[in-house]
Amino acid sequence: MLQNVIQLTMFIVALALVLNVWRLCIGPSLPDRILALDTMYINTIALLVLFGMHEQKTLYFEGALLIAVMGFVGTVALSKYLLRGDIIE
Amino acid sequence: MNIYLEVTISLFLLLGGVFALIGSLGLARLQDFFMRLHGPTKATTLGVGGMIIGSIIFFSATEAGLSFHELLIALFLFITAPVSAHIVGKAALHRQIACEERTRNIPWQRQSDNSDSTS
Amino acid sequence: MNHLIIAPVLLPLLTAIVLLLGTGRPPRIQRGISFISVCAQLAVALVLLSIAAGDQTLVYALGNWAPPFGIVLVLDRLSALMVALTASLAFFSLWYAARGNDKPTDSLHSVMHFLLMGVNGAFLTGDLFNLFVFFEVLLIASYTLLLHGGGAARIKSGLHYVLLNLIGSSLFLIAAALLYGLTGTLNMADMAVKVANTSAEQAPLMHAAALLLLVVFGLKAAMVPLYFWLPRAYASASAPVAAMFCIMTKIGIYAIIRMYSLVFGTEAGLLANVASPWLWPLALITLTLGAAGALAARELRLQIAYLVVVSVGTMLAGVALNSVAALGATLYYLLHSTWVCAALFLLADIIMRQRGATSDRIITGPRLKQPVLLGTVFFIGAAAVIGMPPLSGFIGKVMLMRSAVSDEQTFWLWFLLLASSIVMVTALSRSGSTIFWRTENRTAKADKADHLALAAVMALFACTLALSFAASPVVNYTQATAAQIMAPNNYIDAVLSHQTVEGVHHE
Amino acid sequence: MEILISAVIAILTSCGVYLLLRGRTFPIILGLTLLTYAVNLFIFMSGRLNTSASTIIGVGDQYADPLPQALVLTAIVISFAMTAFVLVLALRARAELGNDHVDGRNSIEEIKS
Amino acid sequence: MNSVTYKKLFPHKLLSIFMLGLWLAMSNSIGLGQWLLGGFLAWAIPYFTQAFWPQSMVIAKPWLALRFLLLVLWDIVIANAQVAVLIMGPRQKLQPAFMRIPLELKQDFTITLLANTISLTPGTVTVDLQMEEGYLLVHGLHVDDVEATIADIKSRYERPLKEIFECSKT
Amino acid sequence: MTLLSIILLPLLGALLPVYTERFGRTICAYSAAIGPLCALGILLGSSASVFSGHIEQVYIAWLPAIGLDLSLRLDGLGLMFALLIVGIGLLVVLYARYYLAQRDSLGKLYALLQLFMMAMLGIVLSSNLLLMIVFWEITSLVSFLLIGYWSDQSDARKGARMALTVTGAGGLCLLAGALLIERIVGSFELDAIFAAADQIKAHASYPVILVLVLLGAFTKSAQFPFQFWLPHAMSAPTPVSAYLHSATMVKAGVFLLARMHPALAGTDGWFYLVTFTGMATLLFGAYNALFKHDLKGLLAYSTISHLGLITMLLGFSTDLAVVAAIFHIINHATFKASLFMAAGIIDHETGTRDMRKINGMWKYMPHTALLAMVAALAMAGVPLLNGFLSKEMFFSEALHIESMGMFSWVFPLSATLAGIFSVAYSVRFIHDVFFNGEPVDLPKYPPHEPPRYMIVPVEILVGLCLLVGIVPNLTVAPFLQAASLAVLGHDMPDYHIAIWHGVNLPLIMSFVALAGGLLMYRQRSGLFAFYERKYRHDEKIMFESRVQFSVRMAQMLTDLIQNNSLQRYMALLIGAAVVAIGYALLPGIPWPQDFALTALEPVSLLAAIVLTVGALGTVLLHHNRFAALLLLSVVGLVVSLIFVRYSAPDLALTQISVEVVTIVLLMLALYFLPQITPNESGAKRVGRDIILATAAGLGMGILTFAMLTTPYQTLSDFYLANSVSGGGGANVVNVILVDFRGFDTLGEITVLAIAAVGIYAMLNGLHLPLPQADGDGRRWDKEPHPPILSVMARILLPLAILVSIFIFLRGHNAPGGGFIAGLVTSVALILQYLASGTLWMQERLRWRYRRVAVSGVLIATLTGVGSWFFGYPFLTSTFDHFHIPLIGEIELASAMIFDTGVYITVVGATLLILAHLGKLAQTSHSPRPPTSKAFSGADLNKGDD
Ligand code: NA
Ligand code: NA
Repeated sequence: MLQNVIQLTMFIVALALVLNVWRLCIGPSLPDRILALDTMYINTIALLVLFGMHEQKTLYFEGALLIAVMGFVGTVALSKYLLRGDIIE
Repeated sequence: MNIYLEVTISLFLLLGGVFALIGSLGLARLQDFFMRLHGPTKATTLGVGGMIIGSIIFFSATEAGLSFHELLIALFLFITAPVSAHIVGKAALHRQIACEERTRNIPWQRQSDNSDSTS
Repeated sequence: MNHLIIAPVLLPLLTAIVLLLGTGRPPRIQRGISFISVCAQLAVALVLLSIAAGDQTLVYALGNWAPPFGIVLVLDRLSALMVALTASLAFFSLWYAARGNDKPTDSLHSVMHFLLMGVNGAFLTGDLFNLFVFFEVLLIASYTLLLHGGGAARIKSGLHYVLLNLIGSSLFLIAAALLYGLTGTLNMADMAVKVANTSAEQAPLMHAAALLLLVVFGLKAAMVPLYFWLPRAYASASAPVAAMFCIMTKIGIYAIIRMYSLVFGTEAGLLANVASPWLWPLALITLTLGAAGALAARELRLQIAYLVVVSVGTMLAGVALNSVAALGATLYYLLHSTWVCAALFLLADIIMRQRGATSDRIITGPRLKQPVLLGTVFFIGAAAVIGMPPLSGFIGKVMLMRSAVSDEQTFWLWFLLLASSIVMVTALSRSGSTIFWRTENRTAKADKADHLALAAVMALFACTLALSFAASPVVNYTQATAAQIMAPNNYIDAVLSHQTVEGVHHE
Repeated sequence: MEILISAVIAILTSCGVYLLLRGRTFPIILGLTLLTYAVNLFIFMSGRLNTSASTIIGVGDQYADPLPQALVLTAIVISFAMTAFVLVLALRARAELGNDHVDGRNSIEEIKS
Repeated sequence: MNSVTYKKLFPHKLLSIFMLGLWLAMSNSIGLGQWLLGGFLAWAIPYFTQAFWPQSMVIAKPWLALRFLLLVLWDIVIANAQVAVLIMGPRQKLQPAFMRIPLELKQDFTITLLANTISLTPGTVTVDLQMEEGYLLVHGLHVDDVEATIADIKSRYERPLKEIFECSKT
Repeated sequence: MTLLSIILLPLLGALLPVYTERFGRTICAYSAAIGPLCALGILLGSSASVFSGHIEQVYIAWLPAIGLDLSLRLDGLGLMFALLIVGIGLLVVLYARYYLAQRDSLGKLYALLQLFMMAMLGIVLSSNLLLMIVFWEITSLVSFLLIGYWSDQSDARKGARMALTVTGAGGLCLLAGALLIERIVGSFELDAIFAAADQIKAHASYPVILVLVLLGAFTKSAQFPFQFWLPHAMSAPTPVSAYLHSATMVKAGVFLLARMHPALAGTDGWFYLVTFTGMATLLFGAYNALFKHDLKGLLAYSTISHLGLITMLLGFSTDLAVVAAIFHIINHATFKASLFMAAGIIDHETGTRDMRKINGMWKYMPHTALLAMVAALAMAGVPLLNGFLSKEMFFSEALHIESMGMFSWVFPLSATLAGIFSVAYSVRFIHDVFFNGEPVDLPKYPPHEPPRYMIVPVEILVGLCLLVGIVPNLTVAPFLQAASLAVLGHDMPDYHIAIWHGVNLPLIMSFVALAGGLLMYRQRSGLFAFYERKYRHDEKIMFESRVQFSVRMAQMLTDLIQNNSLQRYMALLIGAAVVAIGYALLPGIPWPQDFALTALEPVSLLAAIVLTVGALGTVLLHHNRFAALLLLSVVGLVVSLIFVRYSAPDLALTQISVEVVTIVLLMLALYFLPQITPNESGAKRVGRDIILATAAGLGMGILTFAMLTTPYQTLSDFYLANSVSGGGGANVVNVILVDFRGFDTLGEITVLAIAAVGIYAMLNGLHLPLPQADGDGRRWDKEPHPPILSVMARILLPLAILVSIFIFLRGHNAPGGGFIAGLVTSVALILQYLASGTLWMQERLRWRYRRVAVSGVLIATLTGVGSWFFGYPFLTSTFDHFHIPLIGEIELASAMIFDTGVYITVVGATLLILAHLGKLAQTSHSPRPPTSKAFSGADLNKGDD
């Protein structure tokens, strides 16, 4: 059962990703797109966590952790670009 | 793994998945940026949190001993999610992105409808 | 186990590191370190050359992992020759650069040594992916060197050069991955064995990989239709860099020779000689377009750059002929064209400095400060590069012409070689007579050329003269090299039977 | 899945190549990045599709081919270095040539005049 | 060892403890080796990065802090459900509003904590902080009464934070 | 060795004058003469043995591999030519001493002349055809310098180029011919070639060989239609003309004909080609010579005509014709050299060479006049002078050729006609210069006799004309005999050189020529007018315009192909790759036969859709650069998911970290670039690009699919088996990186370090306009460092570093390693830059990133070098397990040190790139007033300046 639930949840999260990318494409504003991307990062983390359970391996933990860190930095940089242009001042 | 554990994990996972989907749905269907900002910031983050709890239980049950390291991911997420939301929101504010008309106290329209202003 | 084989890679690497860590030291010290290192590299290269002349193929297993599992360096006649050529070129380029052509000093010298590391690594490695890595090392160094000194022309041509080569690197990766995906190995000797046993189903994929590699190496070698980056890039590079770059096209040629003799050579079964049908016509077109470009050039350095293209066409034609005689001739010609073109680039720099604002444009300009001396040197260089007797270019061309076998080969090769020669005569006599003879009634305000810089140029030309008058030993070496290349089994046996040092990695 | 992966690589390549053929530095760099993804996936695929495997000894009982992975890692690092370089070069070109066209000309301007 | 050198040697005790816990969690092991290594890192990293984070935070009331933490977690979970309903419900019914929340807090760190808390708890996101004018700009997804919401936030989150971090000494 | 010294002596002589020039002109001349004098001595010394039929030979190996050796021979032909070359050369040395103006460098002239002499001697003494070609081309090269001696004159430069191009091209044809001969004979040695003469003539490629060799000879000897370079070579100083166009350069061609006579002559092809070329040249030269107003022009065309005569004789190929040809070579050399010298004297003394100005010189310089007149009469073929003798032989041979059947009369007829013209121009030379009234407008007036010694060479040569003309048997006979022997290969035919053979047809032809010539000269005014009308084209202009035309064509071609458009170059490169794949897969794409495809997973399908949207979105939105950047990130994210899906967590980690760093980098750059990509591709371009892109994608897709479905055998079992036991790590990918293939990694971090160094250099002094507003014209936010961000970033720093250390330490056994750890550290520090700014960071982090990066490479390298001390190859790793009480087992591996090097390099390089790029705004200037529209779409229309 658990495997099926995991697969189902993965599918749900993947669906969420599709919704995110849709928002990313249509925008309309740049902050919208950044937000969509940030959400994608978070959903990807979910996907990795689920995948680890699916494979019964803890190998994907570092990946998820890193996506959390990197997604944050990416979002900050992108937003700062809209605010200041010069992201490192 | 016993069935109760499996059900617990499944619940956490499904709940998390639903929250994640709702967050993304909000992002997809709400009308203006600032409204859309709420979905991912909370629902999605919480959704991932739920899945992580599920994962912790799962690995603690399958591997020898407790497995807490996924908690770290949740920690990072909960630290960073509000900051991300803040900085994106700030950018949107700066760009004065069109809001739904019914939004009250739109900062860059302060001059026109000061009546409703707080403070 | 002879650690000397890896010295051509490590010496320049450590030199570059030392130079960068010593940033801020006076240029004198930086130049000194750089020059001592390049002398040491030259000495090492000559020792390696003499070792390789013993017809023994030496293998150096990095990390003590036996081939085909680890990366190997392989020293045979060909790699030794190329390493020695590189060292000699570096010696003269850095000598010239050290006479004030190297500002900012630290970055030029260090990156030049990085380049040497990459070039030597590419020549020595026996591993396809490692070849890619060294290609990247030398490319990134070459990008930096090309832009050395700045200015719009360099930036523009540099942008083209960099972007094209980035695509080239991607293609290399695709080809290497494909070959790995089919043969399951990256060791070139091992790959040769596997390729030779390819099944008919796999052959088309292998063929695709082989031709992709040809595109990659063709881009490096500046073969038509991939030569576009070369003329402007060489013409705009600073003199010591342009001189050093004369080895760059040869890396492509080396890779073509190595790959299409060892892995896709005559003994490659279904994939035997897959490159030859392409190489031959493309080489001849390269030759033709290079000659046309030399005639058309409006600047001296651009003209020399097109002469490089001509030499590329000539060498590729020799490779395409695919015989010991032709390959021997090609290797001889390779030495010749590298030295001569490098010397001409350095000379062009001296000329250009004396002409002031007229620079190297082939128009009337002020009289040179040392017209007779520079004119004489230019004349000899021009005669050599055209292939006028008794200089090395002539010897190389005659050897190459003699190696044509079929009537069709003979006709096209001879016709185009001779026609391009006469076009080059016309082109260089025009540029030479304009620059040295058709002068304004005033002498340039510039200083005389630096004695030692001039000496570097003359010494480089002296190498060409030595190549002409002491041709016999060189020809013997290149012919023996060609024979070794055409019998790849020696190489394969040497690599695959290599014994690692006992004691480590053995349980 | 083989077809899907092939299609993904094909799409990445096509998009990358199309952008590479643009005239301005920035889209070209985007194209280069896309092409790099395609190439990295291609190298990766030279180890074939390995699900439920790992390259860590002791984890699981199936092992994927680790070599292509190591090659991709090297390729990623190198292409990162190259991207950084070409990006700064693009800036330098913008400064020296006055615009961001790869040939140093502003074609709209040329068409107008 | 005087207090200055002590403070220099152990700049963020709380952080150090937190990091040790993190290390053990990350390595998924509580062997002695991990304690030693984690302990070393928990000391060394704050020590070497202290220039980046000069002012140390001091928790005046640890129990209050714990209570606050649980409160926030509770709020996150419960109110998230509300937001979920809001998102899924009819869009036209939502009544969004911007709110300026005047700040009593003075320190960067506590203001940041407040802002983040506001963002994490449902229905509100901090979109701007104006230090000079001393207010947070918050966007609410569905706000019936702006003034009431502001007051609620101030009492529910700002006050405890002020007590935990800023009301200690000085 | 004496033979070699004959060639080398002038070469030594070439160096001396350059040195001795400073000691005065006379010493310079003496020093120049030493070499040739010695050579002359040696030659004369050897002549006796040559006369006796002995051929002296020398062989020194140079390049036996291709048959190019120093193989020399001194036979009769060589001796005769060598004597002419050295003898006349010596006279020219003496003459030039007085001819050359003070401002011209005598040393340079002597050096070049002697270099030329060396090359000429090489040609005539070579016993190896390839060696002869070597010297042959050297004469072309040196003549270029000699003709261009007065390089400030346009005529000299153009004449020099023309001569070089024509004779150089001929030399290359000759080379091709020689190589073909060698293919048949197997050697370049003349003896071998002569021995294989029949074989050559019977060979299928004989016609080609013949044409190629003749092209060499004809261009050099200025045969029609290649004659045009010679008159323009007259812009050389007269000593040069006297030397090159009497005895040496132009004679090389006829020498070649004589030399190759045994190997190639005797066929119809030879007869027709050589004879008629010679005949055409003979008539063409003679006709034109009459009408030249330039003294040297007249002599030049006369030279062409006489070369035609010699060629024609060699074409006849009869024994006596060959003898006559050789004889005329000698005669022409003597009288033409003296005439050139006389012309030079007149030019020297009057300042002009225009015969319309020069009149009545008899009065001013009777001595010179007398000598010139004698020489001119020799040229006209007047009895008692040497020219007469060989011309009589020519007439006689022309009468004897009957191989043309009923058309054989053309030979005597053309010979007589040429004789008439020859007499006419010789008479003109005498009458128009020395008589014909008073000089007109001379630049130097009054002219007088030249310095005494300047005229000595003329005297000697004219003396020779007379001596040979009067007592041929006492003077030239032995030389002639020896030379003929060398050419014919057998003893001289029975012939008799005499002034008086009785009244025969040749004598009558001579008288017709004499009378006709005089008559023609009387009627010159009408002829001149006719000539002026009919014949006005200048070969120099034609040649130059042809060269110009080919240069323009080359430029058009080059500009057409090489249009400096990167878009085209890219398209070609990608097109080449597509063609490569397409061509290889043409015979059939290997579809899987019995391969079980893996099942399609829904989640993967969704991920693929996301990736596709991302990729296509990047393309479709690429005009909006920032949006494209966001979509690109999506692609990167999905790619890392693919890595995860297919069991490559290390790759996913790397991909995701590099991705973010790259995005940050792209944004740092984008700030300074236009925010919008203009829509500048036309529909055609877009169509082409779409086709190319589709083809490339299709190719890659097919390759991927074919590869995925092809079984393969890999080395990887070895890595899996040895990773723990041999490399000490469970993470095989990491062990490959730091151990099995650590050398790759060393190269890779070197690339990173070099990139950092290069970027550092590029950023140095880079000034970019600072945009004051974003793409929509909005001013930037006033707050550079949002406090919430700064606070959180600082909290995250220690945590992130903790994570990076964790990833580093675990890397050998779990996903991670030095590279990823380095990126995490860098990103943590970059976050500080983002949140708090460069200045803030500079106060806290005083690293010099370039040094850091380089140090990392150094550490990695030294780790590798360390294994030498244990007797192992570079980069051999070692590891061991240590058991420590209470803690347990600890593994220490040298590879960890290597990985530390990687870590440090990554941190240093990444931070260098990002931090320095971030600092760019501080170092850049702001050239524009901060208007809100400053850096927006308008930027593209206005162009930046
Ligand atoms: Na006259
Ligand atoms: Na900045």
